[in-house]
Amino acid sequence: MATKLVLRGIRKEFGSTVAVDDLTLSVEEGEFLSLLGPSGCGKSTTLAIIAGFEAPTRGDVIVDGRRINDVPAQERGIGLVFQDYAIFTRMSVFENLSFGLRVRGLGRVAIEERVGRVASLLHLTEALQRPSVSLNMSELQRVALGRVLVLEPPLLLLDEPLSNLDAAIRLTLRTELRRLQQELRQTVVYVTHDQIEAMSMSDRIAVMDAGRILQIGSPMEIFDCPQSRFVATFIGDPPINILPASLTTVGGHVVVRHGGLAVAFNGAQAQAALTGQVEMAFRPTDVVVRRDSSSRAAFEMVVDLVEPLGSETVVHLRAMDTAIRAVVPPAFAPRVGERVGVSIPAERVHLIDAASGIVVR
Amino acid sequence: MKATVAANSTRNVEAQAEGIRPTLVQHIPFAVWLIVPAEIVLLSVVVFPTLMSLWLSLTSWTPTSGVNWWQAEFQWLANYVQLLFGDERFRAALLRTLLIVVVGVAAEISIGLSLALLFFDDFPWKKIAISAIILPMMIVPVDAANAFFMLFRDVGPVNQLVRILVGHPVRFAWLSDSNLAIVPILLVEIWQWTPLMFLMLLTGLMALPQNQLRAAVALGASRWQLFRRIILPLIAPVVVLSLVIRSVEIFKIFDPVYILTRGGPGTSTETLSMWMYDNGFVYFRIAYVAAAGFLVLLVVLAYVLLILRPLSRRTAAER
Amino acid sequence: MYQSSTLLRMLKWLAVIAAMCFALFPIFWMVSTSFKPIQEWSTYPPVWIPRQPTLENYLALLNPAALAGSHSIDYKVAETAWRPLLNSLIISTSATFFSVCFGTLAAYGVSRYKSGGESYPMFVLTVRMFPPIAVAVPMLVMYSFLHLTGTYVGLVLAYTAFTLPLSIWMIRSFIDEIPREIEEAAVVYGLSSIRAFWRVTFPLIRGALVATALFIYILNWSEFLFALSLTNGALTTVTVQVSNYFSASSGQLYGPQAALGTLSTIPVIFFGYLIQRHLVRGLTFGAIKR
Amino acid sequence: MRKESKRSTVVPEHTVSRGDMLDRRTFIKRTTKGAAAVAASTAVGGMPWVTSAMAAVSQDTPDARAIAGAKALLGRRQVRQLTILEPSGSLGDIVPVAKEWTRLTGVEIKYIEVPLLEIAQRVLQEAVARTGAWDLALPASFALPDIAESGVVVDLTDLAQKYRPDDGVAGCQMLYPIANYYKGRLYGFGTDGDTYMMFYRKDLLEDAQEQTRFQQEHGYKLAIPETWEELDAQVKYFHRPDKNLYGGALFRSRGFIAWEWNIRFHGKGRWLFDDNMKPQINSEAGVKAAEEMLAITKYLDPGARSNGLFENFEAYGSGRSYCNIGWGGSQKYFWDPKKSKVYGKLAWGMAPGGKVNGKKFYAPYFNWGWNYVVNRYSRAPELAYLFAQFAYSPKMSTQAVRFRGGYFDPFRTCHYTDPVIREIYGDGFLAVHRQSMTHNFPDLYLKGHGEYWDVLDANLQSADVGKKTPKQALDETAAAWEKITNRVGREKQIAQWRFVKAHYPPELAKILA
Amino acid sequence: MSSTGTLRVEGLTKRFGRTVAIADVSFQVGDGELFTVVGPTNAGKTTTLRTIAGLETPDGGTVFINDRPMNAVHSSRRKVSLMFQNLALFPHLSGFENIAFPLRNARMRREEIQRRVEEIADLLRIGHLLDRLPRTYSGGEQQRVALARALAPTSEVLLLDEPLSNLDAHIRTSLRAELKRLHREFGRTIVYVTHDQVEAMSLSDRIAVLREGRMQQIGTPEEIYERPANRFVATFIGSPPINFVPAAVVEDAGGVWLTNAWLKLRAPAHLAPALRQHPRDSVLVAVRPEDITVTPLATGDRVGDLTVYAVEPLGAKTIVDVKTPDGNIKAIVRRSWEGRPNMPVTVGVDERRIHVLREGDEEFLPSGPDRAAPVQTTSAG
Repeated sequence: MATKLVLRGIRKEFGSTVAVDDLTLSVEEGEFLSLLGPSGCGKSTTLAIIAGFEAPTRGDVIVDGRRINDVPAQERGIGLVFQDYAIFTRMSVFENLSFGLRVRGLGRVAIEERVGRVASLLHLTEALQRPSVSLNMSELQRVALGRVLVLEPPLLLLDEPLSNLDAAIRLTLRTELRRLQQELRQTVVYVTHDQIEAMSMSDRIAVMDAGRILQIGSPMEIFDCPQSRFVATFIGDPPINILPASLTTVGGHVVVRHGGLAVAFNGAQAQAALTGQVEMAFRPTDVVVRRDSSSRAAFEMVVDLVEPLGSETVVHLRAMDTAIRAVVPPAFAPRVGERVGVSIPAERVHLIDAASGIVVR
Repeated sequence: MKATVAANSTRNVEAQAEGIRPTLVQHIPFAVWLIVPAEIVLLSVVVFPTLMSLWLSLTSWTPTSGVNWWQAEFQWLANYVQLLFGDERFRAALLRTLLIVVVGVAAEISIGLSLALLFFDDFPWKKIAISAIILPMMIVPVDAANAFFMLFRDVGPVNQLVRILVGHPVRFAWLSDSNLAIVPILLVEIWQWTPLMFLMLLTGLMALPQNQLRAAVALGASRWQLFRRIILPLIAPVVVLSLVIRSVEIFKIFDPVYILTRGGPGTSTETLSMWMYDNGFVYFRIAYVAAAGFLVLLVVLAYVLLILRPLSRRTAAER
Repeated sequence: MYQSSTLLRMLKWLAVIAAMCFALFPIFWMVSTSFKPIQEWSTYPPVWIPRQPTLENYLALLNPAALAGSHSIDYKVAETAWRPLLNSLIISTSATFFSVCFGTLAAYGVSRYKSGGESYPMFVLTVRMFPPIAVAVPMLVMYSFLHLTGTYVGLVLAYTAFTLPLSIWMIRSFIDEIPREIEEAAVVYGLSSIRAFWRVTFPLIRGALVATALFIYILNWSEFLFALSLTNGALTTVTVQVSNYFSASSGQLYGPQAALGTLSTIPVIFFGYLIQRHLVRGLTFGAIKR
Repeated sequence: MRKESKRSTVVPEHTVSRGDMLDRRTFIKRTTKGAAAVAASTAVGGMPWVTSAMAAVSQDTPDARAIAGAKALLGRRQVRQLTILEPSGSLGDIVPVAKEWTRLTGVEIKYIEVPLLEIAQRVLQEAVARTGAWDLALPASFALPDIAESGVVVDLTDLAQKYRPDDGVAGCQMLYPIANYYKGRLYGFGTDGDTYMMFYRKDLLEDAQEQTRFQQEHGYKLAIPETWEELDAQVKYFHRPDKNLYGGALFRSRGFIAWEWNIRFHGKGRWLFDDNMKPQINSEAGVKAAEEMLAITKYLDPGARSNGLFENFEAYGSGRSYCNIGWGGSQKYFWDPKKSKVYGKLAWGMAPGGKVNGKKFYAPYFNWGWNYVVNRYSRAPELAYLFAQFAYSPKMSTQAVRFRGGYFDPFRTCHYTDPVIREIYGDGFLAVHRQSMTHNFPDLYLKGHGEYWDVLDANLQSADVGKKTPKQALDETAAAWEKITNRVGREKQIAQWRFVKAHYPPELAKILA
Repeated sequence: MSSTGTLRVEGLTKRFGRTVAIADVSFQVGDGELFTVVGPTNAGKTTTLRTIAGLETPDGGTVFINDRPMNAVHSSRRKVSLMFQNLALFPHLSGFENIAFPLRNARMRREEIQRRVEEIADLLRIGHLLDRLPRTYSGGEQQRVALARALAPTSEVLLLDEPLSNLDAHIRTSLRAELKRLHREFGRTIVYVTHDQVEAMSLSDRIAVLREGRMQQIGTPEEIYERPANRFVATFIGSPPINFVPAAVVEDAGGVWLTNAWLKLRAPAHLAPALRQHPRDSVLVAVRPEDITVTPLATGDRVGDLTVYAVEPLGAKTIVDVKTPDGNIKAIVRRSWEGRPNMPVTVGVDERRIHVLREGDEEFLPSGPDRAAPVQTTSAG
């Protein structure tokens, strides 16, 4: 039932602007792959190309080894869920769910049976006869999904399906959606700009920017080993700290320094990065903050701002012109103006080539 | 009565300017104040003559009788009775007008919709084609009717075109054959106002939620299914609106009839307005025409409400 | 959204071309006739493109003196087309001005304050439903008392009244599109309600008002019935002048008539294209939610 | 040829011409500025254009009196302008007169032009509108009863007594004055001799071959038809559409069709109403007239059902029909070699009649004409009257009729001798026209004429296009006429009907039943 | 340079037709305080704000600014600034004119306006936007200009309606911090409306939680998070939301226990007295995700038969959905936590940090003062 999707050298131009640039990607059977990127990065265009609403300027769309560039959208049989759900507003829930079956001319009994199954899967059985305009956001989302699932599509494309939902529901549906995919073992391409969604749901994430895929990998790969400044910044909340830094070699060690903040690597590790301007990048969650600021390894910083978030607290720290964010447990309860000691484990620091934005370590 | 409210509201506006927050009750007059100028115009130009018409419709007044209208002989509903039960020509004009409304509006909307669907997709020179197609609605109706008069004369180009099509000379008497004369009249209306329908419906189509259409396509809908099940229900409000706007206007159809046939041959193209013009301005049976005017208003109102009812019901449901 | 086959594309093209021909042919005929000498007005078979194009028809309208010596048209008209053109200009412009001014105020009231109640817009619309001809005679009576027959004021008043409903409906749909919060922001930041409208809402709908004005202008410019019945000949508008070259039963002077038709259409088309975009927005009266 | 003296006897007593001297004296007595009047008359007499036959018989002519009167009035009042509501196409006839008037009095003439068939409505609208926007109007003669009844125009009888429009017109009698009166009062000055004329193609009519063939087919000579039966036979005979020749260009269009039927009906020897105003139109004679009329529709010019006046001119002027019906205005077009291909190829006849008691007779018909009327709401009714009298006067009306592009036709005896007019119309035509003018029967001058006629017209057209049988059409018309009569007031209508009947040419009146 | 003021709202009620938007809402905002009104959609937050601004006329209650009743004062005279959710920038005015708009209406001198606008623009780093029209701005830029317009006048109360909604996550995070810093520098009195509890928590001096027009709780972020007044507040604040686990109250020699098929907790000291009054009652135990530990089976103390439902790595931490016989519960675990769906696990709960309510109740059982703070560590990771 699941399908393998391959995109090969896809390029899409709108007039003089290039929306998608030489995009090659393969989605394995039963895989949940996220296209993650900021708005305008070309991820929705890619989706439209897969669905058949846009013809690629160049390149092939291949499903299970078959090139489908010339297959019209209505014959591709690809399930597509839109960001705005695109529920047929003039129809009831049942009519929405059964639409795909009705246009295929299925019998009433078969339709009712299949719709019934999907409705119960998505907890929509009670709502079947309601007009779609009366639904709330989460119901709409489920109808949009059900409308597609009822056709048992081998390939499911989801375009920001959670972005219109309230935080709490989003959290629940995130889990449900992933669960459902794992049960149905469907191949899913999921488009989102929300890195938390991508992280939490995907088998693999393809991070896109300006029409190109910058990195593909499992969520933890992407999180731990970003290959570029863009990926590093885009993933993680609060965002990664990036500081311009200087490199000095002290004995067998390379020391990366920004103001008073220094991290020492052993030479081999930093070999590649010895030339040019570099930046050091580390996640707020990797910053070690101590009340005791006199520790040898710690750099003394002042608490500038405290943002309690409940389960954790974000503190903004400052020393001279150095400003970083750190995440501390709520019980740490720092106060503004307090002096703290800060250290960063070397293995948690990435070095970025300032000119190219490529992560060199 | 509304004028006095207006005076209050002016004070209210000053009160607002002084920074005193008006209460809800004080708020209403400001609202009324805004519609006062429009009301004055409507009251003076429309409402007075309407009331006078109402009075006249209950009398037997005619300006050629030499009696002042307010002294006219009161005769209750005699005019209405006569219109409804004794005037074959009026009834025929009413039915004919209804026919023109139904045929004209149906043609305008269906052609307009077809064209709009045709223009839904992009193609080269689309803008120019649109400009050409909407040109007729900008022609002064009297000029349009004149142009059609020229076209449909029996020595006119339409017969010439038919001749080219059928291969031998024809002399359809478009304007003087009682069976044909309605054709040019309908055609002017259709020619002139289909562009408006086209434009409204095209705008409607363009404003449709694109993703619903895409969703339907992705779910496998064919062109026809897409149109029938998705597009049509979605643009229904625009269609109904077009329907109402055009119907109301066609009900009053006058210029083309006046110019093309003056209601002839015989009375075979006499519409309500033409009938009223003849009775009012030729026979000067003004009281009688006034009564007819009210009957027509009732018919139009009933028609409009009938059409609008499902729409407003749905809007209510959506709220 | 769908890919079309070549055949289908060709059919579509044919349909578009057919529609264009249907739309343009009568206009072509009018313009063509306006350049025909009298001999070609109504010969059979008809003359499609004037064989001897002439400006006589236009001269007959605008400057008959220049025709002296030419016998092609020995038809004299009581007045040149200048006066009717000027009359139409004055009347249409003033009526449009008032219609849009009063319409804006009323539309603002309806949109923001529900002025006149929920059914007020519908009530206003019934004005458009009443056959104008049925009120024409009472209006004539009223006008004769007020000495308004055949005056600019009389026609301007009538036109204003009968276009007001459309003004109100169109402008209302424009105002509805402006977020209420923008006005409220102006109020919060120190303006009275009226000044908030004037300083903030008005500049925002200015373009739309121009569009409405031009649409109303077209209606006024094309109006025939009131111009015919409320002036009693004392004031001739373009439409009446056009019909003066004509009467279904007495024959007509096709050439000058077509020439005046062409002349009177040009400004409308010119304005029409200026406002095309706004026009459709207004004409949907907000039925299309965006 | 004349019976004009006889005809004029039917005109109410007080309008009949009196002795010149007496009138002149009265006039001078009544006028405060007699000297000025005389001076004005002299000036007129001295004008170079006064060349017509009847010119300057006396200085005391109607036009001179009008000018003198106007000057007298102008001395007291500041009216510098008169406005005429005129039917489109008549301007050319009015302008020469108006220019002269302006030259003599200093009063400018302005015009309001309205479509030909709508002038009566516009005049009637004034009854409601009361604008005073125009001082004079030129409605069709048949609309005068309605217009007079509405009170919108001034009863000119007293003014006429004061200014004596018919004094000093010796040798230039008005041939058809009855349309100036309604119920014995003067309301307007006729200014157009609109008698219905027949046009035949002389080249075909006198063609020897055709003559022989026709004689063979019909057993009688091919000549100007005297009855409709003969005319119909010729129409059918000459109808050769394959050779681009049609039997006739007679009207079958709205506003015209009833006229032809009316002549045919008279040709059957019946009055439109009996003495109680009961319509006789749906009698056997009426139905027969309609049937005969509709039977030849298919032999007519293909545009017959839609041709208006000018289209008819073009159609017949192109030479594609054998015969035509029309007025002097038609002749002006056909007799213009620049426009018409039938110039020089025409023969004319009076409108055919019928055969009653074995005796054939013509039924010439006066069916249109324009009358100057004075607006009651005018600011200067008397001045307006004076202009009307001026324009109606022998001298000025000759000027008007002379205009080739207009449709004012001869209506005074002296018009027929004017060289310019003879040049324009041709002597052949004028002879028949004059004859027709002196024998023609009048339109239905009743209140509600518009409505009576419109109903008849619409019904006949319906019958023509096959929507109704002639019998049905006429029955329905008769029923409608009864309603109109009842609504207007039967007694009033009977009185006027008697008046109209009294003005029928006696030889025709004798025949009608 | 800025004036500040206090705001007091007493018994505010507003109805639209038959629906009640807010009912009897009262609160007080001190001079220079940043006060947040948080709640889900239709909680009445915006209505509250609009009523304070004078754009809605209350059906009951009074708004006081600096202890002056404001009900009869027109919006334009209330000396409040309102930043609308849709920003309501004047589209036809440049950035400069937008910001200067309130100043011009206040008849400020030309040079002073110039100075003031530039000052604000500097502060918000929007100097480059001043000459441009709003439609050329990005979302974040629009937000800043709208904020600048709200900050520019010397209003006594600043009302901000969802000022950060519709922004991308990263921009929102940084603008949030910026706003907080700005507030600290200016010390203006701010009423801040949001539906995002994270924003409310991170920004506010105090938070008011509103639901369906009714006030649920007012307190500092810590109070609201640690001691939610009722079930709604507990659920609404915190992400992932608090877990509710049904249990029965059992008292034995060992003390008071909260038990069900898979969980057995000793009631903490601060709850024990209250629980003793409800022996054998069905209760719901509320546990924050961060207070749950999940351990693969066969290690640690076994509490019940549970499996992993889903694992959601978030980078620095991971959320584990555990399937229990009573529904799923979510726990936050360390990032390196290894687990797959359907894997059997056990869970542990930090019982010192639980809340309890009786089934059917909305309010939590009262707890004593000795509730433990979260475990203090030096750092995550």
